[in-house]
Amino acid sequence: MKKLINKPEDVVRESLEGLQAAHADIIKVHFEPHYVVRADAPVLGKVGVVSGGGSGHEPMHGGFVGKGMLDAACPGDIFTSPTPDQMEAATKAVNGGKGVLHLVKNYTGDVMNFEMAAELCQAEGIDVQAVVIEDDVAVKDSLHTTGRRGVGLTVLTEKIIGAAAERGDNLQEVANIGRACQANGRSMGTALTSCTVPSAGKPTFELGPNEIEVGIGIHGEPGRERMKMKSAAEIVSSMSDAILSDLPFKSGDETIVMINGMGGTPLIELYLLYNEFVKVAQGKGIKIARRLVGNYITSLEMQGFSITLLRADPNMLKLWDAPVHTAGLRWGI
Amino acid sequence: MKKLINKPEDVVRESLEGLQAAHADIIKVHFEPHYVVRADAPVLGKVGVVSGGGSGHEPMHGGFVGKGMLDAACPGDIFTSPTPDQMEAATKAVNGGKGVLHLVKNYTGDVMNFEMAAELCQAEGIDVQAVVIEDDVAVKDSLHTTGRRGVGLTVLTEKIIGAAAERGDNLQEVANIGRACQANGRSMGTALTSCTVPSAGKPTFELGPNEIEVGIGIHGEPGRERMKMKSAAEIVSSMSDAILSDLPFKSGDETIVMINGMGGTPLIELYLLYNEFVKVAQGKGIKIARRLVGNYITSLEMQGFSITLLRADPNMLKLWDAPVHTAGLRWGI
Amino acid sequence: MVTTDSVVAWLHKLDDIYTENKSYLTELDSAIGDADHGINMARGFSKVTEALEQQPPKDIGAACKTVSMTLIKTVGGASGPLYGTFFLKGSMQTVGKTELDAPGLLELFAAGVDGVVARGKAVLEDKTMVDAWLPAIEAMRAAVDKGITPMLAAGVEAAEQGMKATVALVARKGRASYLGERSKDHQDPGATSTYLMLKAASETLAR
Amino acid sequence: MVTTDSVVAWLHKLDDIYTENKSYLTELDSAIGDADHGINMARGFSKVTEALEQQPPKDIGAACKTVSMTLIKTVGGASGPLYGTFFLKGSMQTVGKTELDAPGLLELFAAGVDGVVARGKAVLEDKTMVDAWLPAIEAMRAAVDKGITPMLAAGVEAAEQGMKATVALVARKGRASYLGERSKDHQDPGATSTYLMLKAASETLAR
Ligand SMILES: Nc1ncnc2c1ncn2[C@@H]1O[C@H](COP(=O)(O)OP(=O)(O)O)[C@@H](O)[C@H]1O
Ligand SMILES: Nc1ncnc2c1ncn2[C@@H]1O[C@H](COP(=O)(O)OP(=O)(O)O)[C@@H](O)[C@H]1O
Ligand SMILES: [Mg+2]
Ligand SMILES: [Mg+2]
Ligand SMILES: [Mg+2]
Ligand SMILES: [Mg+2]
Repeated sequence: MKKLINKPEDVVRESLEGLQAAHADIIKVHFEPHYVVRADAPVLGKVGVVSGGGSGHEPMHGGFVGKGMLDAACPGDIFTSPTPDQMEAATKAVNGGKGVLHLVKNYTGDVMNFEMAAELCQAEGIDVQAVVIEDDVAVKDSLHTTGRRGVGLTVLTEKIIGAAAERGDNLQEVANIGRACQANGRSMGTALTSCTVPSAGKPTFELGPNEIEVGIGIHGEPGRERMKMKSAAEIVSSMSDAILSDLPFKSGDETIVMINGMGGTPLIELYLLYNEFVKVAQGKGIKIARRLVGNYITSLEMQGFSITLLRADPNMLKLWDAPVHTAGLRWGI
Repeated sequence: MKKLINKPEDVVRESLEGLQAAHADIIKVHFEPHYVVRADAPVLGKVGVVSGGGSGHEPMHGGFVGKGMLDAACPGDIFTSPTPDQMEAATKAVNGGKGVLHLVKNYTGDVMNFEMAAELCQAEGIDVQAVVIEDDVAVKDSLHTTGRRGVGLTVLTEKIIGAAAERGDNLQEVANIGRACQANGRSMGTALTSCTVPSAGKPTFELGPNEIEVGIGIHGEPGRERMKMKSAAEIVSSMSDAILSDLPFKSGDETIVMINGMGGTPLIELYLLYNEFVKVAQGKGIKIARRLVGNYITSLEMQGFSITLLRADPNMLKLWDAPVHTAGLRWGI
Repeated sequence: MVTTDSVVAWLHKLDDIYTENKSYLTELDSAIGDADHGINMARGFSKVTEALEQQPPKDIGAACKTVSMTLIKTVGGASGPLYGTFFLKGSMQTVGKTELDAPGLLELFAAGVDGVVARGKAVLEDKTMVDAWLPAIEAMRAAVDKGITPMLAAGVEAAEQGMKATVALVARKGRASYLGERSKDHQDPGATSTYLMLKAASETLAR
Repeated sequence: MVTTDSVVAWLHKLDDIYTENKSYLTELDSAIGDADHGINMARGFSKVTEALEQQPPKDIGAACKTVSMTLIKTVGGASGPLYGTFFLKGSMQTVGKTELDAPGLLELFAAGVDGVVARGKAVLEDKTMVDAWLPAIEAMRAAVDKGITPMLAAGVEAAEQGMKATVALVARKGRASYLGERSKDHQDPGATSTYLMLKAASETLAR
């Protein structure tokens, strides 16, 4: 394992120290318990938005803390849920008196830890609601199971509900918009290579020199199918089919799309993939109103990409366009 | 070779198509000859700034075209200089009557192709000057040779001279600021892995599982030394020594620093590296006035990073802070 | 009677047991999860040892509360909140108590397991730790009149059977559920750590 | 006398020669450069063939101009502007001419090489194509009175020696210069393609 780190057990803390040093104008990092919080938190009279999850997906979530997006992020160990004490402390730090929304990706650990944190906060009189993101169409959904994994839609939702909170929406309204995002968004990813968790020291899985894993999870969880390498056009087309048919998206839908790199994929390929997606969308009459092309929710150095598609109503588009100032996403400010 | 592409010979064009589709609000892409140009070009009464070079370094340069930065970028084939017809067409497209500055990285091919383009443009009455960037301290400098390779300083210079042109500086003034950047900036890179040029189909070089190449060039050119993997702290410290002692930077200097990923390095590591650099800078009394941490000048999917340090006077800092709106760098707008 | 000291002995024993079984549990988790269950449990209970030494508990409720807070803060993942909740609910049954008879000990376990079910919303045959906990509680309830030692023995036996029965199941909760049918033919790591917890209890609390 | 037709024959021959020597030149470039010189030259001259077929040149100057523009637009890198400049300056010497005697042909080459030197600013022993060009021009100038065939033969021989002499040199221009001492013991690819260009000239222009 070659990594630009010191000791595996110090990666998360030292990286957070770097984040803090680089972006002291927009964020503060609190250590033990670890959380990243807006420099001006708590913003009085504003709903607080807190997200969190395992580290290794940067810029998500710490890179999305700032005006117009998250009030705080709780980074766990690499690929490991943060703990309730982090979320509780972050929630208190951003509570501006209008309640706090927790944005949670649907992994058992994340869900339960956020639930415990919410109970602790509610016991202290803070109004807390949670929105759970589960958008990965690679996982079969059924009433009897845990549901789907939360992946790329988390990024789009963080932007949109962050803007809603900034606009002054109340907790119920912000939560409703978050749930509308969940109801209208779908994602899928494909990996060309595995990543290596620093403390594990070896790749999470092995892929042959001509193999890809279609439907990969953001922690390297197995996907739908392991198949032979295909062209960008073929890969995008089959992933798009899975996404479009799931919601389903329909001709005329206005959408926000994200072509997301897993961390080790060069930007020249991501734009090429976006070009392929544009062709698919045009063929099906799907309108691309907004888009993100880049590394937003990564899996360490994994090579691969994911597609996220959100059917966006005019309100969501307006919130999308609202100013945002974070380390990982910035416009209008 | 596993890459998210269709045919190797179509990568540059198809990626540019994606860039155009994604950022139609800020840029237009012209094909044959290929160049990326500001959507509102030519801006009358403003000096035009044109950069260019081989592709494979995205977001540089196409991702830096837009208000406050480049007026146009000429993308060559992957790791290959663009040709004078591209630069000539781009120069004409951005000529707003106040002359055009060419920003050139110091590679023989780039320099000569830009020179030919400049002659063609001058023959048609367009005032053209060139600024050549050669900042890579890994290459020994001497009066008798070609000089150094142009690397990370290119990004900082594009931002600063782009802002100077936007402010209304004349051609000579913009060129002078560009040359001041060159005089005050130094860089060095280290690779953990090679990249693979699509048309070559195999890695440019081989590194053992415990080896790194210190002083790597952005096309995978050999560096100063191949050595055993070290800790992030040790690597940053020795690269910083090489950079700081070269100019030399002195205690009290105000600087802009870039910790740049080569394309395959996760952001969590880049922030950790920035944290190490902050410690080095503090130890030497170097002030970090501004910083960039991320993937700005890449080498396809190479794992590794580079450090660029620019001693910045108040004018440069003011230009750095000026609004910029490009695909790869955006603030204030 | 179970005393505060014997509860503390049980908790120290858990530190040893999870350290010994760290790679075993992690291996089970690597087949159908994310290869960290043994690491999580070992980390959590070594911190429990530290916490108990730093602030020796004055009663059983306090001991359970310390365990709960420590696990919640240091384990993370799914098992952190689950075992954390187990000890939290257990502590609420034992506030101020320095001794427990068989029904009192059963209450601790039963309240804890209710907490686990409420937290994780798993039912029998979802292939989780609940498949070890629920049969164990049932067996202990049936044996409560026989006294602490036989009650715990019955619980351990039932937990072991429940744990082994998870092999044949398809996971419907937790990380393994994303694997669907492919989760079959593997023993659930959480059910295994639950069995080990009860086994340690019978070795330290029985008298 | 060299005619427009024989110049066109030379240019077609260059297409063949660089296609044949594509991997050879690229291999040379992979040792001390970026492994594309053969690919660059082959691509450029196959486009030259296309361009000449699309618009048959009416004189030698027009032929050279077409080659120049084509190389400039399609070769890129260092060799594109260098060979492009060679033919551009050559075309300026031969505007409107349909025949060249030995001094006329020498003028074409000499003007071209002046252009290469002005463009690349390389001097002798920088380990570039100039190490083949300069001795060749000198030898041709010395033999110009003997007529076209002996003049070209002298040029080829000098170019070959110059090319071979690059092996021992340390590069001070071009991509190879970044290697410093490590550029030694390798033959320069550009000097090699220059030798091949002259060899083809002597095979097609000599009479
Ligand atoms: N909803 C649930 N209810 C009860 N137990 C669960 C639930 N989800 C997961 N588990 C248990 O947690 C165990 C995994 O724990 P661990 O590996 O520590 O957490 P994670 O899965 O977050 O990495 C599983 O083997 C299973 O027994
Ligand atoms: N400044 C220069 N003057 C003359 N010839 C040069 C100069 N720089 C490079 N060359 C020649 O160009 C050759 C390399 O050409 P090529 O590989 O096509 O371009 P690049 O180096 O840009 O990839 C070298 O072998 C050398 O002969
Ligand atoms: Mg696990
Ligand atoms: Mg886990
Ligand atoms: Mg070359
Ligand atoms: Mg080249």
